[in-house]
Amino acid sequence: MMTQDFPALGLILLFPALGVLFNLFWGRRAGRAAVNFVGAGVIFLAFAVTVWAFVTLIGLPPGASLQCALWPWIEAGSFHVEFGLKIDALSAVMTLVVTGVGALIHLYSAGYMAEDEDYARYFTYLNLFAFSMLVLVLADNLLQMFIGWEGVGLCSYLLIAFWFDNAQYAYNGRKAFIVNRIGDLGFLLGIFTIVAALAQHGVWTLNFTAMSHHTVLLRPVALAAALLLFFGATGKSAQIPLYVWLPDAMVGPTPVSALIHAATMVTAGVYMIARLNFLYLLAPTAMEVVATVGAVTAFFAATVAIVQSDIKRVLAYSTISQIGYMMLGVGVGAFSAGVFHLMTHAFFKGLLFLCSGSVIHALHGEQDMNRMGGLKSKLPITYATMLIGTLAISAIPPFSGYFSKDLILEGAFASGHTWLWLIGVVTAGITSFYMFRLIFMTFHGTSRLEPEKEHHVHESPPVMAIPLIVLAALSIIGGWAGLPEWLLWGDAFKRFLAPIFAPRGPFAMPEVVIDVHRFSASTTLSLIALVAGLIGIFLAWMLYIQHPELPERIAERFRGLRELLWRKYYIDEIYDLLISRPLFWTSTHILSDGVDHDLIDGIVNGSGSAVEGGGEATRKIETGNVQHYALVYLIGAVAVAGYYVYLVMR
Amino acid sequence: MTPISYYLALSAILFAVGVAGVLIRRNVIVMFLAIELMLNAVNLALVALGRRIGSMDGQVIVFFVMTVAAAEAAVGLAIIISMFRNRDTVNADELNLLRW
Amino acid sequence: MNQFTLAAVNFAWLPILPLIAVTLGAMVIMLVGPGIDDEDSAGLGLIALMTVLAAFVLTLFTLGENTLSFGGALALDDYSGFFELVILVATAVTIGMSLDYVADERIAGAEYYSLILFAALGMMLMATAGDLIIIFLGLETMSIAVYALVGFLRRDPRSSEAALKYFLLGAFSTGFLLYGIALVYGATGTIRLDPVRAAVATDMASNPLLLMGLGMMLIGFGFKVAAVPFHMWTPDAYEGAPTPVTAFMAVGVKVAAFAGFLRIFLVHLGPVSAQWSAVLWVLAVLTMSVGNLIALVQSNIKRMLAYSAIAHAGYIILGMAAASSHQAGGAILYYLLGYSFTTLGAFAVVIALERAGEARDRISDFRGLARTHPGLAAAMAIFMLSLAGVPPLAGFVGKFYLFSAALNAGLVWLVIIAALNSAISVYYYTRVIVEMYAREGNEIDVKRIGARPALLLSIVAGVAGTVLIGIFPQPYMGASASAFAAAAGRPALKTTAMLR
Amino acid sequence: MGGFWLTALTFVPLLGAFGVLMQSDEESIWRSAFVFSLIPLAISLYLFAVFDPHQASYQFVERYSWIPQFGISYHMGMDGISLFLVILTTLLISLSLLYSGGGDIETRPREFCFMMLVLETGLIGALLAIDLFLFYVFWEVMLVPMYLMIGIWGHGRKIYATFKFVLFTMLGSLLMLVAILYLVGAARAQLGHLTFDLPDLYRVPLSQAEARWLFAGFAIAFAIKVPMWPVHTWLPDAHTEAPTAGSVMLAAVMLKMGAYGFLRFAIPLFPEVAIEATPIFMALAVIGIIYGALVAMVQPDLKRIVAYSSVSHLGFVMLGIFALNPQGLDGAVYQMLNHGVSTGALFLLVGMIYVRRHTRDVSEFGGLWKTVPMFAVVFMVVMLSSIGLPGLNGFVGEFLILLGTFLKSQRAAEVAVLGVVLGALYMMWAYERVMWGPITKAVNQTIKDLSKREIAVMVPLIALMLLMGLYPRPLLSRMEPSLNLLLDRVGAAQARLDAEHTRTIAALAAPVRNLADK
Amino acid sequence: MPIGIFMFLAAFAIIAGFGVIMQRNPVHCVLALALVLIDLGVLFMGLDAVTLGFLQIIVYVGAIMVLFLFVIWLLNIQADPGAGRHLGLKLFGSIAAAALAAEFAAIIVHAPKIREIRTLPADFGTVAALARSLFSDYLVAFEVTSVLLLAAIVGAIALARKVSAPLVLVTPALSRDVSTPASSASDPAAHRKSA
Repeated sequence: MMTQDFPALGLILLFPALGVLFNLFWGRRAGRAAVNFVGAGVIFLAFAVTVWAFVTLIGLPPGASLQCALWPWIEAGSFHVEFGLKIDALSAVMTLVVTGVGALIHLYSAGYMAEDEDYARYFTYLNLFAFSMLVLVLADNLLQMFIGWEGVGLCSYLLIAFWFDNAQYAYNGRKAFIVNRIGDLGFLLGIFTIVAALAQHGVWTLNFTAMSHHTVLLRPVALAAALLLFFGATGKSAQIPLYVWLPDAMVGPTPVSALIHAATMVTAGVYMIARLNFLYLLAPTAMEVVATVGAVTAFFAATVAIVQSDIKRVLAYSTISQIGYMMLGVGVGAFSAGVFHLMTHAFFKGLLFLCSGSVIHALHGEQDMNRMGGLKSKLPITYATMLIGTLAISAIPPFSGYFSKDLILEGAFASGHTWLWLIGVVTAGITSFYMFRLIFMTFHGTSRLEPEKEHHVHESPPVMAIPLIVLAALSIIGGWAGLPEWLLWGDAFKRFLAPIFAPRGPFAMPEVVIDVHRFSASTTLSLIALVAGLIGIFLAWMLYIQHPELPERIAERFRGLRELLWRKYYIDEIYDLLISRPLFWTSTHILSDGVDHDLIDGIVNGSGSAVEGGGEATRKIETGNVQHYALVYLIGAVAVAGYYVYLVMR
Repeated sequence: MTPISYYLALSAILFAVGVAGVLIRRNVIVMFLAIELMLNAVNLALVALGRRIGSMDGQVIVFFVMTVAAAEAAVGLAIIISMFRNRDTVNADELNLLRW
Repeated sequence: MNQFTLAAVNFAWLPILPLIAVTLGAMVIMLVGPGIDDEDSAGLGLIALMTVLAAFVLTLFTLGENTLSFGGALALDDYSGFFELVILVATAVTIGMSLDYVADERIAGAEYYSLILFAALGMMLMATAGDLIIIFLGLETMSIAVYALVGFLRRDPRSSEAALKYFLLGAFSTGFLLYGIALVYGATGTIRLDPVRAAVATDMASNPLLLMGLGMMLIGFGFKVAAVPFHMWTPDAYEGAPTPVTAFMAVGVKVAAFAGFLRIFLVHLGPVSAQWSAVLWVLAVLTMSVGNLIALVQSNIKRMLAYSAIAHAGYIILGMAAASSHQAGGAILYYLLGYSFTTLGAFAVVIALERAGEARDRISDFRGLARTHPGLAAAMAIFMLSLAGVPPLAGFVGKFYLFSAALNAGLVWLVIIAALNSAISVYYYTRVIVEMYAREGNEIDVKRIGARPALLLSIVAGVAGTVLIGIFPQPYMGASASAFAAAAGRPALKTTAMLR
Repeated sequence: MGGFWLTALTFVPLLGAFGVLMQSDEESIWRSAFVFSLIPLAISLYLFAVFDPHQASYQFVERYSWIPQFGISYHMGMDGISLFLVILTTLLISLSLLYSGGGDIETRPREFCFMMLVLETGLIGALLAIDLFLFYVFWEVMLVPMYLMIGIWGHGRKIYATFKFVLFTMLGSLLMLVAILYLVGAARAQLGHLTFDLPDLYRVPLSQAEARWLFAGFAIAFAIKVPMWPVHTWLPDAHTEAPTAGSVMLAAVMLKMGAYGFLRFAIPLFPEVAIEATPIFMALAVIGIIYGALVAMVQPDLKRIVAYSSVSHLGFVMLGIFALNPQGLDGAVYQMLNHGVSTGALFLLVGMIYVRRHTRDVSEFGGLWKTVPMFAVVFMVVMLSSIGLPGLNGFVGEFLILLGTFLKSQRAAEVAVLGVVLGALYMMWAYERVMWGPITKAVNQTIKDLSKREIAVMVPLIALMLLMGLYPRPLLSRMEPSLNLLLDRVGAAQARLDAEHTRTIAALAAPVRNLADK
Repeated sequence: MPIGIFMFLAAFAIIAGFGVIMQRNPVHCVLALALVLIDLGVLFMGLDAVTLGFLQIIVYVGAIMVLFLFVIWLLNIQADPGAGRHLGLKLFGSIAAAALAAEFAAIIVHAPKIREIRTLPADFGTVAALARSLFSDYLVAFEVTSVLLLAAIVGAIALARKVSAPLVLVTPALSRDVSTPASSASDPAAHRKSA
């Protein structure tokens, strides 16, 4: 496959980096306008360069890539890693999403943060995030990807805790980082496993392309490595068991939730698996795990979303759920479907978050849907765009979500994972239910606003509205890149990505191919999913428009279930009970007090006082009585003489 | 004739008696006397051993020991007097300002 | 044979000139002293100092000699020269730190300085002795003078108590030493050291008289060098004695005792070293351990230094136990050299703190010294570090040399015990430093050190010695080794003239 | 054997120390001390520039006879391992002096500068000495000023801390002294002459039992210095009570002497034993990593947190060393430097905060970012470096160590990697409690942000963190040849052990085979 | 010396020796020691050390013991005060002393049975023989004793004089001794001085 040097790739990173520096050092002095301009501008510039690269890439034969070698990084013994950037079909899609959606959200932020004093810090973080995410995406090797991987985690941490004077927010930020770090252990160990396996045969590389040429060597460790890396992905992409941080991450500014916790960062896990498809394809069991975890997460998160009343939390659980879909997609081998959903999700979930941000902005920080309602007329643009987003996520054709989710479900079914497919379908229904529940509770019905907020409700300024509109458009048309093969430019997205997922080496299983002959089956499947979605919408309409009193009664009826869902299956509590508390208790009482203070220092001080006590005891011999001295002397003399008597008698 | 070892045995016994005296008497002057007894026991051994070897060295040493004993007696008794002036006692038990 | 001719005796006068000089000096002081008030005794001290200086110079001239004179009674060689020099330096420093002390405490100067010189003479005799009787007499001369010196603080009951204890135990111990000499004499038929070596080199290894004799001598010398369990007098005597005398005891007496001890055991009883090194092994362990352990809990600096002196005796005995190593002798000599300077310096600092009638000898009296008298504190810190064995000071290099000799002789465990002991010792040495530097303390009024040039000089000498001997050990190690070799290397029977 | 650079490097600070003693007013004391500390810094940077990255053996060698009876010489040399530790030392001494002059040290500045410069001499000397005796001398010399620094300018239970520090280290080093002497004795028996010269001693064949004991002697001394679990408890006390500059020097350079000792002495002198002992040391290192992190987590005192974090980080270093492969060793040395920079910076920051508030109790703070944003940002960067965020220096070291460990022992790496999480946990938790949350104490609203001097202190460190994180090549490439030399020794020892193993197996198998033949 | 006489003298010496350490009155102790010394003097003569035997009686009994008596009277010391106390010390002290004696006995029993020289030089033990040794082989030692005695005198005077008394040191006898340091100071004179 051909690669072409494309030094301008460096610019994609350089612009956000400059943005960081500017905002960090001059942000406060330069003033709000300059910060807004620079902060968002650099991302637009990066987007422009990305488009340039994309166009260049399209002009090249399929499977080609652009690269930009930077400088050598870690070298130790035979191990070496170089910094290098690479854009191929996969990273091109991802980069476009990151810079494109990112640019819009930056723009939106300018409006959203218009009243916040810490605008410079905000844009520093945001630019830093864009930079890190781009490092992740553009990395040509696993370790460099890890820089971005941890970098975005850092930015997530900083941005969740952006309003750090709220102790809870600060805690949530740290929680996100720590949970991510736990996942990163898996990532690191995965890297080690790969390096060790390759090193055994004298191959020292972490470069994606180079690694993909050594699938034979990777095969023995493929399962371990794939699972370890996936563990990393569960952290970053908020899958079971490490998803717990994401709902709490919603305390950050809403554009952050849109950018980081919906559109880009959280999908990094999916991207990584797609990137390492050659590895995953070597380990079918690992794929099964990915798919299962994805499906279960999708379902599980969706059920939790049903009962949430915080508008952003609903979206957060829906994000978890949607990423579960993506995992299901890549897990069953439908990589391009997974990535496709990643892209469409970026559009509609970004949109949904921004819309919710718009609502929150309008209501001065109110996030509880129980205190909303009837905003349809007051926030028309927001309502319209959010509805589009909701339809997209509910997989209603022709909105984008339909195409991507459909491909995933098809893949699941086609690869023989009927149960997973079924879960996916049910989840699709639940998804449309809770999403429309959100719409209805927020925009329809009677207003439950607090009176003094009622008057100040206003539609967002253009700087916020424009991104909404653009994203809404993308949410509609974004899916069309994946039109079925029999339609128009049919399945262009998949063809574009195909060389990336082409099977390599003798052991790899091919990406799931949905063949044309099963078109009818495919259509049936689509219909089933669609129906499930529609049922969801209908139920939502029934419950929240027609019979608004019903939810309460159902909740009363199934109080236990509701409590279970409300408490998110008590996962946080279980983690707290099983891990956090024992850890702290052990550290405090056993390690710090017990081992360190009592045991080791006890031995140390004890031997110290033993020596001192020995001194105290021994000094008592020195009674001051001269005859005692003589006696001691004599005893010594008798002993010495005794020794010689012994020598003589021997 | 008496074997030399008998003299040595006598010397050893007297030495031990002197040693015991140092330990069991409280009066420092008597302790000092016991020490003199020890020295004289050694003198006996020296003379006896010298006799056995047939050299005068032993006797010469005894001569020097006597001188030393005299010198020690002078200084020792002076110290005892000085002590007595300070503390009005010659009891070894009461020498207990310095300890530990 | 009814007559004897003086010509038959080998009079080598030149090498004993230092001894004569010291004797003469003592007598001069004794003669002129009575006319001088106790407050003005510094002049006498200067005479003593001059005497020591003269003796020092004379000793330097004798270096390189290697003769037995007076029929083998005196062994004049580099070994004796080395020790004489050390003893003279110790004496000079002692006198130097006495000048003001003696005047302040109203001590009878004439007697004091002459006794110091007499003691020095005894010490030098021990270093020079070629036979057991000279060693004995030297020891007694030194001891009797020091017994008296310890009791010189007439108004202080502690002083006379210390003197009495020291005296009683010393005399007691003399009995043992003498018994040892008698038995060795009985076994070998001679009291001249060279013939003793010749005799024990033949078939004496299991002679009961010899064994018991050397056992008793071990005990006697063990007392003088303060080896546990014969050490009990040490702390009391050190604490009660006038501080310069304490310094003199800690250095002069100890060095002299080791001079005799080493010459008898390492050199002349060397052939039967298997018979005594095990005892020294045990003594070394006991001495180091007990010394360090008790030093740990002392609150009086003089007493602490006394126990520290005991501990250091333990290290030296460790070196002696390594008799089979060719380095042992040189190592011990070197160690003693470094130890002397350091200990003298430490006591000089203690004296610097004292005022007439008020002994500032508690460790807590040093509190905050670094703030009020940084120079004194720094000097004391250097001494303490050297004693603790911190490089590059003399104490460390000495320990290094000793340990290496002991390891050479295969005494691994002994060295490990010694190392552990050193670690313990670090505690109480650093405690002084902590008091001086880390604690805020009583602002003590110390008589200006600049007004006491002799004392200042003593401290400076201590510092210079401690640092120089440590950083440039080469010449001193060479001197130590060759000095010991001079004693050890002399053919056993090169006595020039003997009657009969 | 010409050259005077290393001597100059070592003894200029000592000269400076006495130069400082001459100064009278406080201003000139600080200034002269700082200037004197810049000279060795300049020299070390010059040496870095002219260092030949392809040469594995010692460079700029100087050798003069010192105590010929013992075969002791003044033999100094610099290789890829010591080079960077020396630069770290010179840099941090300068920064510490610069910082301390800004109000951290209020009493007795003359003595303080004196001690710092003497300490520098000891540290540099110990790093450059090739003669074991010379090494030991410097090794002990550096103890004294540090001990006095804690004792004089320390806080709280400083006396206890001083004694603990001194006794722990002295105990170890005295055992090492015994081992050194024994080794030299063995060398004499083998080579026929006394020598303390390291290259000579490398060639001494020892019996297995001897080698084990000697290794233990060295290893205990170095393990205490590192400090490895469970002989680490002197460190939290010493670190906590020491003045800021003291903590910095302790953490940044002094602890490295232990690890350096393993690299320079314990392992190359007794490679067979080192290989044998690997499981023990790896286990202890891993325990140290986890244990240090867990205990750090629950400390109420900021400095104690940092101190225990050192235990954890040095556990990584030891783990890397005993991986005994290029990745592990490179990582270990690199991590030594990282830890110097990061933890040094952390201690400086804690010192800065202490000067302002006279407390280090975490619960006394909260919401500081509002009042001291610059400080908070700097703290953040330093913290991220300390927890090994990729892109900053800590990651390179940790990654290489873990990789090396993984290649050596998968299980050890699997446990050790938990340290990465725990590291983040305690540091971020502390950061959160100090910098974030609401301002609960009114005093915290009025404290001042970083002064110019403090910024000047922190900027080089932060620059280093970035540089070392993104472009480690100049460092790694210079240390690697020297480390490979070490690995060659270890490899040869491994070969010997393998051969022996084969022989043993053959010997054991022989009767069986004979039996079978019959 | 015939064994019977030896046995008698030995028994006497031992009994007197015990007298030294058992008598409660210090004066009696001194007298008991004097008896031992005289007894030993006789034994010396039996060992062909006639001169020494006489010196023993003259110097020791005549000079040193008298000195002790003077001091006891000067200080007016009565019987031993704490006679009944310190039983432990007494017990262990006696046991240890007995053990020491036993060890010596063991050594003496095992000592090689060298025949003593029966034919001694004609002047063995005479004044002349003693003097010849003293002034040739032991010349240095002899001279040292003079210094030793001098030191003892200085020390004794320094300690024994009254605290505030002015220093009076010079006596004619002493000054003569001082002025001739290297010459032979005859020892009876020295003893007299110390007495």
